[in-house]
Amino acid sequence: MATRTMDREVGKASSQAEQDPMERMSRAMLRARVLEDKLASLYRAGRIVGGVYLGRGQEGLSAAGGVALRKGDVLAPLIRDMAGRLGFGEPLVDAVRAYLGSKLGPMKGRDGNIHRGDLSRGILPMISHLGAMVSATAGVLLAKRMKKEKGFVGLTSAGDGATSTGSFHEGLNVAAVEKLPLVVVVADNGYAYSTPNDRQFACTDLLDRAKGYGVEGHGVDGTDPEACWEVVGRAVQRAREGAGPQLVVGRLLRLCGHGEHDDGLYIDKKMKSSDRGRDCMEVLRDQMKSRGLGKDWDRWEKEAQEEVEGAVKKVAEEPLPDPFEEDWRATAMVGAAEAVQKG
Amino acid sequence: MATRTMDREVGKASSQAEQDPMERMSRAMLRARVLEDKLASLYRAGRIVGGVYLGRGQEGLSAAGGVALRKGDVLAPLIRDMAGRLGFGEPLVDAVRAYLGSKLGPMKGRDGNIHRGDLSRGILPMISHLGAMVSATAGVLLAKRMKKEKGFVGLTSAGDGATSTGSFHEGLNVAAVEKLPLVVVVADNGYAYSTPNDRQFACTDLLDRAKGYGVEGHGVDGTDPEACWEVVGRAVQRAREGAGPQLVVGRLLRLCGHGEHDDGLYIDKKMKSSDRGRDCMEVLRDQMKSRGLGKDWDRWEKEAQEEVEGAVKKVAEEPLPDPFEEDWRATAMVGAAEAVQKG
Amino acid sequence: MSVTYLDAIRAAQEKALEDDPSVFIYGQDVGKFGGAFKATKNLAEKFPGRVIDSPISEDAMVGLAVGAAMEGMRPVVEMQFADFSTVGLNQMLNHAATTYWRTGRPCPMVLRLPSGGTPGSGPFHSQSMEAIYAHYPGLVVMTPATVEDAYSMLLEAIAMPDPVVFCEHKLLYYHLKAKSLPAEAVPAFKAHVARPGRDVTCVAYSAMVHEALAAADELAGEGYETEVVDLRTVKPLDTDTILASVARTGRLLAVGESWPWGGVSAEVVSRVASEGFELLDAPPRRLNAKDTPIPYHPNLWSAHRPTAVRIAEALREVLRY
Amino acid sequence: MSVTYLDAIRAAQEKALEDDPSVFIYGQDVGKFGGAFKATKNLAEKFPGRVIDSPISEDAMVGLAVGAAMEGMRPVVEMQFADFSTVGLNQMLNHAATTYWRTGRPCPMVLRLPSGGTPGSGPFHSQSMEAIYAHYPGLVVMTPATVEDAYSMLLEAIAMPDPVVFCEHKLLYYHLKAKSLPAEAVPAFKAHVARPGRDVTCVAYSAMVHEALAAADELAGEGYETEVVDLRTVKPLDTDTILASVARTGRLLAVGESWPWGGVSAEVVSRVASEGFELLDAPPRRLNAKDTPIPYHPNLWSAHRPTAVRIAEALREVLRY
Ligand SMILES: Cc1ncc(C[n+]2csc(CCOP(=O)(O)OP(=O)(O)O)c2C)c(N)n1
Ligand SMILES: Cc1ncc(C[n+]2csc(CCOP(=O)(O)OP(=O)(O)O)c2C)c(N)n1
Ligand SMILES: [Mg+2]
Ligand SMILES: [Mg+2]
Repeated sequence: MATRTMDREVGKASSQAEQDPMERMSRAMLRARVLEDKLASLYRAGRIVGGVYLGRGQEGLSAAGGVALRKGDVLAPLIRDMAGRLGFGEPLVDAVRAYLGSKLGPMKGRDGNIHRGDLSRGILPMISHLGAMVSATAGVLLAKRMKKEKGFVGLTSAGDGATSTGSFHEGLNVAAVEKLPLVVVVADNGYAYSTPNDRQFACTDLLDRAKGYGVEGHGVDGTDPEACWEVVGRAVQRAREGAGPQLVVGRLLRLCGHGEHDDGLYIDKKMKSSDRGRDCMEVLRDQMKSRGLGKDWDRWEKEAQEEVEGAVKKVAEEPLPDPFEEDWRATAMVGAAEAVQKG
Repeated sequence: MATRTMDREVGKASSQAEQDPMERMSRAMLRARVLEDKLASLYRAGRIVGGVYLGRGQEGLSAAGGVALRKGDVLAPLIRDMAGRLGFGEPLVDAVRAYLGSKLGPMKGRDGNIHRGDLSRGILPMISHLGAMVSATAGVLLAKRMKKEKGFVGLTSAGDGATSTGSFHEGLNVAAVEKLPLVVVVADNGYAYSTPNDRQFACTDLLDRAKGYGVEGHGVDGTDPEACWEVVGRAVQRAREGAGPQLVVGRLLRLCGHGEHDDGLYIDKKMKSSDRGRDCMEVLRDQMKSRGLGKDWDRWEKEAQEEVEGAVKKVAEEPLPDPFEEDWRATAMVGAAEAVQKG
Repeated sequence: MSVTYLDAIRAAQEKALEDDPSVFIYGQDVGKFGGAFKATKNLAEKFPGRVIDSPISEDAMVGLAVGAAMEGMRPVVEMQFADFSTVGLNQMLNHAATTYWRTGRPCPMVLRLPSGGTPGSGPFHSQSMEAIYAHYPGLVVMTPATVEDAYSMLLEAIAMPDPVVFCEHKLLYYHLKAKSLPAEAVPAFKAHVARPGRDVTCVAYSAMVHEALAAADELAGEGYETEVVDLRTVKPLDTDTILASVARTGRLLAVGESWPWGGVSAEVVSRVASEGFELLDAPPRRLNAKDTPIPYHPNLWSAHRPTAVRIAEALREVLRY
Repeated sequence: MSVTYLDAIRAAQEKALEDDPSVFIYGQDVGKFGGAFKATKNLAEKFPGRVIDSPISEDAMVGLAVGAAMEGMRPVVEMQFADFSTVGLNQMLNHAATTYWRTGRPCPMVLRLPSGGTPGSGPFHSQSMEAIYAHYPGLVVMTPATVEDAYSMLLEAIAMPDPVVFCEHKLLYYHLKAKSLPAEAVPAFKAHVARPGRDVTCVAYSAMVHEALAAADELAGEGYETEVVDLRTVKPLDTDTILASVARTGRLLAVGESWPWGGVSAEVVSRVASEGFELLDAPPRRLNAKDTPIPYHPNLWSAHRPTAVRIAEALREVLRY
């Protein structure tokens, strides 16, 4: 973790970025939105390797987690966490590399896109099986505690659908038993792929589960980035203070299909036009404008566009993975084994 | 299910048995206790095939479930449910056959003891993997509903430890989504094998989980058979009325080791001597005595002893499984396949 | 008019729902949405209450099907991807598969697994899990390679008294086409000689049958006649048909898309070596994917899986002996 | 003084805890209670905070170990029985096993599986799951047969940079004894010729090594010298040692306690048939358990698993050719 240089990555900008979390939120969200818009158009142009799953409409909730974490913390992002990743310090170019299949990407073309991670930066590479990252993140935290590190937090996210997995349940329960500083942010966007909440669970609010796990619960309007920052920030703070696992449930909608192959037409129109269907980017832009930061916002947006275009251009010239250069080894032990057998 | 003859099995006795659930509770509990005491002594004498796991101290909670069910219902018992099985109508001799390895037992020596079941009677044969029976029971209920049966209930039990399994979580959640008439009785005996509650979950009371699943919750003192009857009976009634899944949590202790190989010395002495450590058999005996049924109690006990001794004697002379007579087929399709290939 | 492999799977489910009131479908997004791959498109509308959306709970999905099957229904469970069936595996291996042996009562259910690699789908959306399921007793494991088999075998699977794991290949879903649905079927549990030949036997299944056929074409140009045996069902395995082919050719290559340790190719080679030792004029060989997770990037992926080119190379080696 | 197989497992864990502060033990009842089989007896007292009781959450147990291993620890996870690892399988196959390939960073952890049949333990407390784990890339699968190997291989497993599935045989726990713990070990990943012989090779692993040795004794009385090869590790498989033995004997029987479809015996036979075809003077054979769940009743169980008697019969058939 020692090599992570979050600050350099997040804001090349003023040291003000260090002080104002809403600026960091804004920049992370803008960079995520601009990048994902670009990825969507590259997808339509057939230039993306693999599927494209976007966080559109969920940037506020996601970014809040990334921004609330600091060096030495650990983030286990899920499929809609571009903003959280960028907020935590994942280099934007790594994301582009993953999607364009560059060999220089964090997984070298072996795994891609949403699965990218970088253990040296404290970003866990998700596996697809929903719920699985909860216990893995708990394991990282347990290890840190055993190594006598102090003041660290781990954060992972989940959708409303992922809460139905046994893995989610076991993971959160184990974390609670061990009183680990784990924050689980549930983005309740009303649907798991096409499946609405009422086919996913029967409780009124997923927050009702917190008590049953013996963890602290926090609800938030996921379309309101300032509220997200406040609530997720508080949850991270509580975890850092030693209050054990925190369950945050943000209500929002995803403003896109499940993936870019999906038109999302099944999403209830009434819900879409309700407050839950607000675009958090617009909400934040207005919030920032009302704080007199409208010009900064525009500049950040422009910077994000330049950064994204630059990254895409750069990555487009990078080499692709080459099967003949691959060493096709799934284990690290071959070398060791040879040593033993020769010795 | 049509072949199940619960009434004949449960009470050879008066038609009063039909009316007074506490008599049925008493008889089921007494028969279970007497039988399990016998099994324990047979185990020590080396006459049991496989392990012996007893329900000592949990008979009240278990019996309540069995007695509350009726023909057409389904019971998925767990390892401490001898009383519930007998209360529901499992022939006592089948239990003995399983433990002594008789070929005439319900699983013919292929599987044994606590795993026995009889689908024709609505008793599911448990698999060992904790939590797995919850969704399976839900599946039986879903099937019954699809077949347009009416007024049926399914009941399964779990220990405090089993609530930590992903399978339990997924199963209860699915049942809640489908609003199935499923009663899950959690026997919180403070320990899972040697593991105390505080290493198993972090909530104050497992009942706190009901709300998170969107199901009705019922707490009960598991050492008080009348209370168990009342509460479990009500839960079964609620499920039967269409109120969806019911979670019952009974607090009690197991008054034995995890299995008969285990001395259970890890159980907290204070807990043992507290009200939670009461023997529900004694509680019920006093309850029945105070209702003027002391003599009946003694008679039932004697009848149980005779029944158990008779069954053990009878089964001891039954044939054991013979590998040469086994057809060693794990699937039913061989016949069908041959027909096709010849045809 | 033409019918794709996926159409066939949809049509088989439709017919089963029509013919047998005990059939129902359960899976994530299978209802109104019609499933991630549209294998259940329009079925929810046509059969109200019988095509049911499940939560993301693979263990409970299979467990629920086991219970329903015990109670006389014939559930068809769709996994969104085969790879996710690992989290429902226990209910299949230890519950569904043991029910008949333990109780003498059948557990008729089908687990549909969208299987196999496609470009860009990576380590968790590309797996072929037939070997895992086939190792445990109590399950039938089908791996149809053709549109006709996708249809008739799925109908067979649903009608069968046992739990069936039905491995569909995603790469065939849209591209593989037939003129129409079949009126007749190859007998159950029989392998099929997809292409006759006298020089070498290539045993394959699922998508690999097509790679093998392409390889056979290539070798035909070089004067070798490859007999391609499509296993169709990998458990039970139709050893007779394989041995009969090897008896003709004297040479064997077994191809599998899954990983090299164990699996169908090992089972085939070891049966032939044991039971058909004298039929062999050359060492039997296997070809599988490489022993790493399935790569996401197509450059790596196409080098990871057996392809017509690699199969042709392996066949040449077998012939060269 | 003597040391049992179980003592060796306990001692190896004790030594690992002593030597390496990054080692910790996680599992149900492993703490003060010392584990269901007492494989961690007294370790919690001796290493406070490093021998941790887990909830009944196999998926989370393995998942937690994966995370801890990524963070530089070396967790040893005890499953109460191998059979229950099906519910933690996904984290092992798809998380632990893919980490090195996907990230280039090691995931050093050990999953201890009390495996194999014992009388009366039935379908869910008797399984041998090595084939399931070995099929997926990214895992090392060890199956020690001796007290010495139980000790030295567990130490190796814990020190290894990769996730290791360590299959211990419950039947050996109490009965198998050695004079003392070993000072030296057979090299990692090497099979071991447990008994030399020139007439036939019997490849076995775990408890089956002892059945094979007993069968070899029986055949010795009939004038046949059986070479017994103890695989020790089934993935990676030491093909060289097997081939060298078959080169001497010309005949092969591969024995496995698990089920007959796939598994170690298929892998061994098919490798020898492919790579050592010319060494074989007779068809290579396999012997496994029957293809049903593992029966509870000892009468059935002893007919279900390979025993010395059945191995001897199979060896005679190989020799008779
Ligand atoms: C165990 C498992 N089952 C199924 C899937 C396939 N799948 C991927 S995303 C998804 C929907 C997730 O819904 P939710 O958790 O609500 O997250 P959202 O997509 O709404 O952000 C499904 C079913 C999976 N990844 N893992
Ligand atoms: C998935 C799974 N893991 C582990 C076990 C081994 N096991 C059998 S009973 C038991 C303890 C169960 O505790 P609890 O659920 O509280 O029930 P109790 O024994 O107290 O009645 C354990 C760990 C199992 N059967 N299934
Ligand atoms: Mg969602
Ligand atoms: Mg308990």
